[in-house]
Amino acid sequence: MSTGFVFALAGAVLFSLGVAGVVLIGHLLRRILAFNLMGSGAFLVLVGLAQRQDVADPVPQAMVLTGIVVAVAATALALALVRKLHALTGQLGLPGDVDE
Amino acid sequence: MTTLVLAVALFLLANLAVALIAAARGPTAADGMLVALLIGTTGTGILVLLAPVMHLPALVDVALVLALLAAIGGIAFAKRAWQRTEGEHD
Amino acid sequence: MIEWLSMALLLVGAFFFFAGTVGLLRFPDVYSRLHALAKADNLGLGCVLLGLALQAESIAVALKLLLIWPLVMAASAGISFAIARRADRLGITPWRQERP
Amino acid sequence: MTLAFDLLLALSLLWTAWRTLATPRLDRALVLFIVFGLLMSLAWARLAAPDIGLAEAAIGAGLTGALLLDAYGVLRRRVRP
Repeated sequence: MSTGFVFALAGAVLFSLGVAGVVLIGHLLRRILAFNLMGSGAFLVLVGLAQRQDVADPVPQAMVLTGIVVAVAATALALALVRKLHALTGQLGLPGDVDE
Repeated sequence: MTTLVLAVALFLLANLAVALIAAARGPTAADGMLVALLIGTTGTGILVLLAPVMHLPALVDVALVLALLAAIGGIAFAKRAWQRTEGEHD
Repeated sequence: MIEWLSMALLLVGAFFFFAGTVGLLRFPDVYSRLHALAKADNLGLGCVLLGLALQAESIAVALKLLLIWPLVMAASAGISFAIARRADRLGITPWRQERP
Repeated sequence: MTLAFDLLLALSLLWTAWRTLATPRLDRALVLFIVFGLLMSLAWARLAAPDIGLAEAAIGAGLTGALLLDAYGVLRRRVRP
Protein backbone atom coordinates (compact mmCIF):
# COMPACT_ATOMS: atom_id res chain seq x y z
CA MET A 1 0.00 0.00 0.00
CA SER A 2 1.91 3.00 -1.22
CA THR A 3 0.88 6.62 -0.87
CA GLY A 4 -0.41 6.80 -4.42
CA PHE A 5 -2.54 3.71 -4.03
CA VAL A 6 -4.14 4.92 -0.80
CA PHE A 7 -5.11 8.23 -2.35
CA ALA A 8 -6.29 6.59 -5.58
CA LEU A 9 -8.59 4.38 -3.50
CA ALA A 10 -9.87 7.39 -1.57
CA GLY A 11 -10.39 9.16 -4.89
CA ALA A 12 -12.50 6.29 -6.21
CA VAL A 13 -14.72 6.41 -3.11
CA LEU A 14 -14.91 10.18 -3.41
CA PHE A 15 -15.93 9.93 -7.05
CA SER A 16 -18.77 7.53 -6.28
CA LEU A 17 -19.86 9.76 -3.39
CA GLY A 18 -19.96 12.69 -5.79
CA VAL A 19 -21.91 10.76 -8.43
CA ALA A 20 -24.44 9.71 -5.80
CA GLY A 21 -24.74 13.34 -4.70
CA VAL A 22 -25.23 14.63 -8.24
CA VAL A 23 -27.92 12.03 -8.94
CA LEU A 24 -29.77 12.04 -5.62
CA ILE A 25 -29.72 15.63 -4.36
CA GLY A 26 -32.27 18.05 -5.73
CA HIS A 27 -30.98 21.36 -4.37
CA LEU A 28 -28.88 22.91 -7.12
CA LEU A 29 -26.19 24.53 -4.93
CA ARG A 30 -25.58 21.22 -3.19
CA ARG A 31 -25.50 19.52 -6.56
CA ILE A 32 -22.69 21.86 -7.61
CA LEU A 33 -20.82 20.91 -4.43
CA ALA A 34 -21.26 17.21 -5.27
CA PHE A 35 -20.00 17.89 -8.79
CA ASN A 36 -16.84 19.46 -7.40
CA LEU A 37 -16.29 16.54 -5.03
CA MET A 38 -16.64 14.19 -8.01
CA GLY A 39 -13.98 16.11 -9.90
CA SER A 40 -11.61 16.02 -6.94
CA GLY A 41 -12.03 12.25 -6.76
CA ALA A 42 -11.12 11.89 -10.42
CA PHE A 43 -8.01 14.08 -9.93
CA LEU A 44 -6.89 11.97 -6.99
CA VAL A 45 -7.25 8.77 -9.03
CA LEU A 46 -5.25 10.27 -11.92
CA VAL A 47 -2.31 11.50 -9.86
CA GLY A 48 -2.36 8.62 -7.37
CA LEU A 49 -2.21 5.87 -9.96
CA ALA A 50 0.49 7.69 -11.94
CA GLN A 51 2.92 7.48 -9.01
CA ARG A 52 5.23 4.49 -9.28
CA GLN A 53 7.96 3.81 -6.70
CA ASP A 54 7.49 7.28 -5.24
CA VAL A 55 8.49 8.98 -8.49
CA ALA A 56 5.81 11.35 -9.68
CA ASP A 57 4.82 11.37 -13.35
CA PRO A 58 4.59 15.01 -14.46
CA VAL A 59 2.08 14.55 -17.32
CA PRO A 60 -0.99 13.68 -15.19
CA GLN A 61 0.01 16.42 -12.78
CA ALA A 62 -0.08 19.01 -15.56
CA MET A 63 -3.41 17.61 -16.71
CA VAL A 64 -4.86 17.83 -13.20
CA LEU A 65 -3.58 21.39 -12.86
CA THR A 66 -5.51 22.28 -16.02
CA GLY A 67 -8.49 20.31 -14.76
CA ILE A 68 -8.70 22.31 -11.53
CA VAL A 69 -8.91 25.56 -13.48
CA VAL A 70 -11.55 24.11 -15.80
CA ALA A 71 -13.56 22.89 -12.80
CA VAL A 72 -13.54 26.38 -11.32
CA ALA A 73 -14.73 27.87 -14.60
CA ALA A 74 -17.51 25.27 -14.85
CA THR A 75 -18.53 25.99 -11.26
CA ALA A 76 -18.71 29.72 -11.96
CA LEU A 77 -20.87 29.11 -15.03
CA ALA A 78 -23.16 26.78 -13.08
CA LEU A 79 -23.53 29.33 -10.29
CA ALA A 80 -24.44 32.05 -12.79
CA LEU A 81 -27.08 29.74 -14.29
CA VAL A 82 -28.48 28.94 -10.83
CA ARG A 83 -28.74 32.64 -10.01
CA LYS A 84 -30.54 33.34 -13.28
CA LEU A 85 -32.90 30.42 -12.73
CA HIS A 86 -33.67 31.65 -9.24
CA ALA A 87 -34.28 35.17 -10.49
CA LEU A 88 -36.64 33.97 -13.21
CA THR A 89 -38.56 31.18 -11.48
CA GLY A 90 -37.82 31.71 -7.79
CA GLN A 91 -36.83 28.15 -7.03
CA LEU A 92 -33.59 26.28 -6.49
CA GLY A 93 -34.41 22.93 -8.11
CA LEU A 94 -34.97 21.69 -11.62
CA PRO A 95 -38.64 21.27 -12.67
CA GLY A 96 -38.48 17.48 -13.19
CA ASP A 97 -37.07 16.62 -9.76
CA VAL A 98 -39.24 14.93 -7.20
CA ASP A 99 -37.91 16.20 -3.88
CA GLU A 100 -37.54 19.85 -2.91
CA MET B 1 15.25 13.02 13.37
CA THR B 2 13.05 12.51 10.31
CA THR B 3 11.04 9.94 12.24
CA LEU B 4 10.35 12.43 15.00
CA VAL B 5 9.30 15.13 12.54
CA LEU B 6 6.96 12.70 10.82
CA ALA B 7 5.57 11.57 14.18
CA VAL B 8 4.83 15.18 15.14
CA ALA B 9 3.12 15.70 11.76
CA LEU B 10 0.99 12.60 12.31
CA PHE B 11 0.09 13.82 15.79
CA LEU B 12 -0.96 17.20 14.41
CA LEU B 13 -3.09 15.50 11.76
CA ALA B 14 -4.81 13.41 14.44
CA ASN B 15 -5.46 16.60 16.42
CA LEU B 16 -6.86 18.25 13.30
CA ALA B 17 -9.20 15.33 12.59
CA VAL B 18 -10.56 15.18 16.15
CA ALA B 19 -11.02 18.93 16.38
CA LEU B 20 -12.62 18.99 12.92
CA ILE B 21 -15.27 16.49 14.00
CA ALA B 22 -15.85 18.33 17.28
CA ALA B 23 -16.11 21.76 15.63
CA ALA B 24 -18.34 20.56 12.80
CA ARG B 25 -20.75 19.02 15.33
CA GLY B 26 -20.77 22.12 17.54
CA PRO B 27 -24.07 23.58 18.70
CA THR B 28 -23.95 27.11 17.23
CA ALA B 29 -23.11 28.37 13.76
CA ALA B 30 -19.96 29.99 15.13
CA ASP B 31 -18.54 26.57 15.93
CA GLY B 32 -18.55 25.71 12.26
CA MET B 33 -16.36 28.73 11.63
CA LEU B 34 -13.76 27.59 14.16
CA VAL B 35 -12.75 25.04 11.53
CA ALA B 36 -11.24 27.77 9.35
CA LEU B 37 -9.13 29.02 12.24
CA LEU B 38 -8.10 25.48 13.09
CA ILE B 39 -7.00 24.52 9.61
CA GLY B 40 -5.13 27.79 9.18
CA THR B 41 -2.74 26.98 12.02
CA THR B 42 -2.70 23.17 12.12
CA GLY B 43 -2.62 22.73 8.35
CA THR B 44 0.24 25.19 8.09
CA GLY B 45 2.10 23.25 10.78
CA ILE B 46 1.57 19.94 8.98
CA LEU B 47 2.81 21.32 5.66
CA VAL B 48 5.88 22.90 7.24
CA LEU B 49 6.69 19.59 8.94
CA LEU B 50 6.18 17.64 5.71
CA ALA B 51 8.68 19.80 3.82
CA PRO B 52 11.87 18.29 5.35
CA VAL B 53 10.37 14.78 5.51
CA MET B 54 9.61 14.67 1.78
CA HIS B 55 12.63 16.78 0.71
CA LEU B 56 10.33 19.28 -0.98
CA PRO B 57 11.18 22.85 0.10
CA ALA B 58 8.33 24.17 -2.04
CA LEU B 59 5.86 22.93 0.58
CA VAL B 60 6.78 25.93 2.73
CA ASP B 61 5.29 28.15 0.02
CA VAL B 62 2.14 26.04 0.01
CA ALA B 63 1.99 26.57 3.78
CA LEU B 64 2.13 30.34 3.28
CA VAL B 65 -0.72 30.26 0.75
CA LEU B 66 -2.77 28.00 3.01
CA ALA B 67 -2.43 30.37 5.97
CA LEU B 68 -3.48 33.31 3.82
CA LEU B 69 -6.45 31.59 2.22
CA ALA B 70 -7.81 30.19 5.46
CA ALA B 71 -7.91 33.79 6.71
CA ILE B 72 -9.58 35.08 3.55
CA GLY B 73 -12.15 32.27 3.55
CA GLY B 74 -13.00 32.70 7.20
CA ILE B 75 -13.42 36.45 7.03
CA ALA B 76 -15.40 36.26 3.77
CA PHE B 77 -17.74 33.77 5.39
CA ALA B 78 -18.21 35.84 8.52
CA LYS B 79 -18.88 39.00 6.51
CA ARG B 80 -20.89 37.68 3.60
CA ALA B 81 -22.82 34.50 4.12
CA TRP B 82 -23.40 34.12 7.81
CA GLN B 83 -26.70 35.89 8.28
CA ARG B 84 -29.49 34.79 10.49
CA THR B 85 -32.88 36.21 11.28
CA GLU B 86 -33.36 37.56 14.77
CA GLY B 87 -34.55 35.19 17.46
CA GLU B 88 -33.63 32.02 15.58
CA HIS B 89 -31.58 29.64 17.71
CA ASP B 90 -29.84 26.54 16.52
CA MET C 1 23.18 20.13 21.17
CA ILE C 2 21.18 22.02 18.56
CA GLU C 3 19.68 18.69 17.53
CA TRP C 4 18.32 18.09 21.03
CA LEU C 5 17.03 21.63 21.36
CA SER C 6 15.18 21.29 18.07
CA MET C 7 13.61 17.99 19.09
CA ALA C 8 12.53 19.46 22.42
CA LEU C 9 10.95 22.44 20.67
CA LEU C 10 9.04 20.15 18.29
CA LEU C 11 7.68 18.14 21.21
CA VAL C 12 6.68 21.29 23.11
CA GLY C 13 4.89 22.52 19.99
CA ALA C 14 3.00 19.23 19.71
CA PHE C 15 2.00 19.56 23.36
CA PHE C 16 0.55 23.03 22.78
CA PHE C 17 -1.44 21.81 19.77
CA PHE C 18 -2.79 19.04 21.98
CA ALA C 19 -3.75 21.59 24.62
CA GLY C 20 -5.64 23.57 21.98
CA THR C 21 -7.59 20.48 20.93
CA VAL C 22 -8.45 19.63 24.53
CA GLY C 23 -9.63 23.19 25.02
CA LEU C 24 -11.85 22.94 21.94
CA LEU C 25 -13.38 19.74 23.26
CA ARG C 26 -13.89 20.86 26.86
CA PHE C 27 -14.76 24.55 26.92
CA PRO C 28 -18.41 25.53 27.21
CA ASP C 29 -19.05 28.34 24.71
CA VAL C 30 -17.80 29.80 21.43
CA TYR C 31 -15.75 32.61 22.91
CA SER C 32 -13.66 30.41 25.22
CA ARG C 33 -13.18 27.82 22.47
CA LEU C 34 -11.97 30.59 20.19
CA HIS C 35 -9.57 31.68 22.90
CA ALA C 36 -8.19 28.15 23.33
CA LEU C 37 -7.68 27.56 19.62
CA ALA C 38 -6.20 30.95 18.73
CA LYS C 39 -3.79 31.11 21.64
CA ALA C 40 -2.54 27.56 22.15
CA ASP C 41 -2.31 26.61 18.47
CA ASN C 42 -0.37 29.71 17.53
CA LEU C 43 2.11 29.14 20.34
CA GLY C 44 2.49 25.52 19.25
CA LEU C 45 3.05 26.58 15.65
CA GLY C 46 5.69 29.05 16.80
CA CYS C 47 7.55 26.31 18.71
CA VAL C 48 7.38 23.93 15.72
CA LEU C 49 8.64 26.61 13.33
CA LEU C 50 11.52 27.53 15.65
CA GLY C 51 12.43 23.88 16.02
CA LEU C 52 12.47 23.38 12.25
CA ALA C 53 14.39 26.61 11.64
CA LEU C 54 17.16 25.40 13.99
CA GLN C 55 17.87 22.47 11.70
CA ALA C 56 17.48 24.32 8.38
CA GLU C 57 20.51 24.16 6.12
CA SER C 58 20.81 27.86 5.32
CA ILE C 59 19.91 31.09 7.06
CA ALA C 60 17.53 32.12 4.27
CA VAL C 61 15.42 28.97 4.70
CA ALA C 62 15.32 29.51 8.47
CA LEU C 63 14.22 33.13 8.05
CA LYS C 64 11.49 32.08 5.62
CA LEU C 65 10.22 29.54 8.13
CA LEU C 66 10.21 32.12 10.90
CA LEU C 67 8.43 34.62 8.63
CA ILE C 68 5.40 32.31 8.50
CA TRP C 69 4.71 32.83 12.18
CA PRO C 70 3.75 36.55 12.19
CA LEU C 71 1.67 35.96 9.07
CA VAL C 72 -0.29 33.15 10.69
CA MET C 73 -0.70 35.17 13.88
CA ALA C 74 -2.11 38.14 11.95
CA ALA C 75 -4.41 35.82 9.99
CA SER C 76 -5.78 34.03 13.04
CA ALA C 77 -6.23 37.33 14.87
CA GLY C 78 -8.33 38.53 11.94
CA ILE C 79 -10.45 35.40 11.82
CA SER C 80 -10.95 35.37 15.60
CA PHE C 81 -12.03 39.00 15.56
CA ALA C 82 -14.48 38.41 12.71
CA ILE C 83 -16.00 35.32 14.34
CA ALA C 84 -16.29 36.86 17.79
CA ARG C 85 -17.85 40.11 16.55
CA ARG C 86 -20.29 38.25 14.34
CA ALA C 87 -21.25 35.86 17.15
CA ASP C 88 -21.78 38.81 19.48
CA ARG C 89 -23.94 40.58 16.92
CA LEU C 90 -26.01 37.45 16.37
CA GLY C 91 -26.82 37.38 20.06
CA ILE C 92 -24.83 34.40 21.30
CA THR C 93 -24.38 35.17 24.99
CA PRO C 94 -21.12 34.33 26.78
CA TRP C 95 -21.20 31.46 29.20
CA ARG C 96 -21.32 32.22 32.92
CA GLN C 97 -21.05 29.86 35.83
CA GLU C 98 -24.36 29.50 37.57
CA ARG C 99 -24.22 30.75 41.13
CA PRO C 100 -26.12 28.68 43.68
CA MET D 1 4.16 5.72 9.87
CA THR D 2 3.70 7.28 6.45
CA LEU D 3 0.95 4.74 5.82
CA ALA D 4 -0.84 5.79 9.01
CA PHE D 5 -0.54 9.43 7.94
CA ASP D 6 -1.96 8.70 4.49
CA LEU D 7 -4.82 6.62 5.84
CA LEU D 8 -5.77 9.25 8.40
CA LEU D 9 -5.65 12.01 5.78
CA ALA D 10 -7.74 9.96 3.33
CA LEU D 11 -10.30 9.16 6.03
CA SER D 12 -10.66 12.78 7.07
CA LEU D 13 -11.04 13.74 3.39
CA LEU D 14 -13.85 11.21 2.99
CA TRP D 15 -15.51 12.25 6.25
CA THR D 16 -15.46 15.92 5.23
CA ALA D 17 -16.87 15.07 1.79
CA TRP D 18 -19.67 13.02 3.31
CA ARG D 19 -20.57 15.73 5.81
CA THR D 20 -20.51 18.30 3.00
CA LEU D 21 -23.24 16.39 1.21
CA ALA D 22 -25.20 15.32 4.30
CA THR D 23 -25.33 18.43 6.54
CA PRO D 24 -28.82 19.89 6.72
CA ARG D 25 -27.59 23.51 6.95
CA LEU D 26 -26.33 24.91 3.66
CA ASP D 27 -23.91 27.48 5.14
CA ARG D 28 -22.17 24.78 7.13
CA ALA D 29 -21.93 22.63 4.01
CA LEU D 30 -20.13 25.51 2.27
CA VAL D 31 -17.62 25.84 5.12
CA LEU D 32 -17.01 22.09 5.03
CA PHE D 33 -16.43 22.31 1.29
CA ILE D 34 -13.73 24.96 1.80
CA VAL D 35 -12.17 22.76 4.48
CA PHE D 36 -12.28 19.88 2.01
CA GLY D 37 -10.31 21.96 -0.48
CA LEU D 38 -7.66 22.81 2.11
CA LEU D 39 -7.36 19.12 3.10
CA MET D 40 -7.00 18.29 -0.60
CA SER D 41 -3.97 20.56 -0.75
CA LEU D 42 -2.47 18.53 2.12
CA ALA D 43 -3.13 15.39 0.08
CA TRP D 44 -1.37 16.90 -2.96
CA ALA D 45 1.59 17.67 -0.72
CA ARG D 46 1.72 14.01 0.27
CA LEU D 47 1.56 13.01 -3.41
CA ALA D 48 4.74 15.05 -4.05
CA ALA D 49 2.93 17.65 -6.17
CA PRO D 50 3.38 21.02 -4.45
CA ASP D 51 2.36 22.93 -7.58
CA ILE D 52 -1.07 21.29 -7.60
CA GLY D 53 -1.26 21.92 -3.87
CA LEU D 54 -0.74 25.63 -4.46
CA ALA D 55 -3.32 25.73 -7.25
CA GLU D 56 -5.84 23.77 -5.20
CA ALA D 57 -5.45 25.99 -2.14
CA ALA D 58 -5.66 29.21 -4.15
CA ILE D 59 -8.20 28.31 -6.84
CA GLY D 60 -10.02 25.24 -5.57
CA ALA D 61 -10.60 26.36 -2.01
CA GLY D 62 -10.21 30.14 -2.21
CA LEU D 63 -11.82 31.16 -5.47
CA THR D 64 -14.53 28.47 -5.58
CA GLY D 65 -15.31 29.08 -1.92
CA ALA D 66 -15.67 32.82 -2.49
CA LEU D 67 -17.91 32.23 -5.53
CA LEU D 68 -20.14 29.82 -3.59
CA LEU D 69 -20.37 32.09 -0.57
CA ASP D 70 -21.25 35.05 -2.78
CA ALA D 71 -24.00 33.09 -4.58
CA TYR D 72 -25.32 31.84 -1.25
CA GLY D 73 -25.44 35.36 0.15
CA VAL D 74 -27.29 36.69 -2.93
CA LEU D 75 -29.82 33.84 -2.96
CA ARG D 76 -30.39 34.17 0.75
CA ARG D 77 -30.99 37.90 0.57
CA ARG D 78 -33.41 37.39 -2.31
CA VAL D 79 -35.42 34.81 -0.36
CA ARG D 80 -35.81 37.06 2.70
CA PRO D 81 -36.00 40.68 1.58
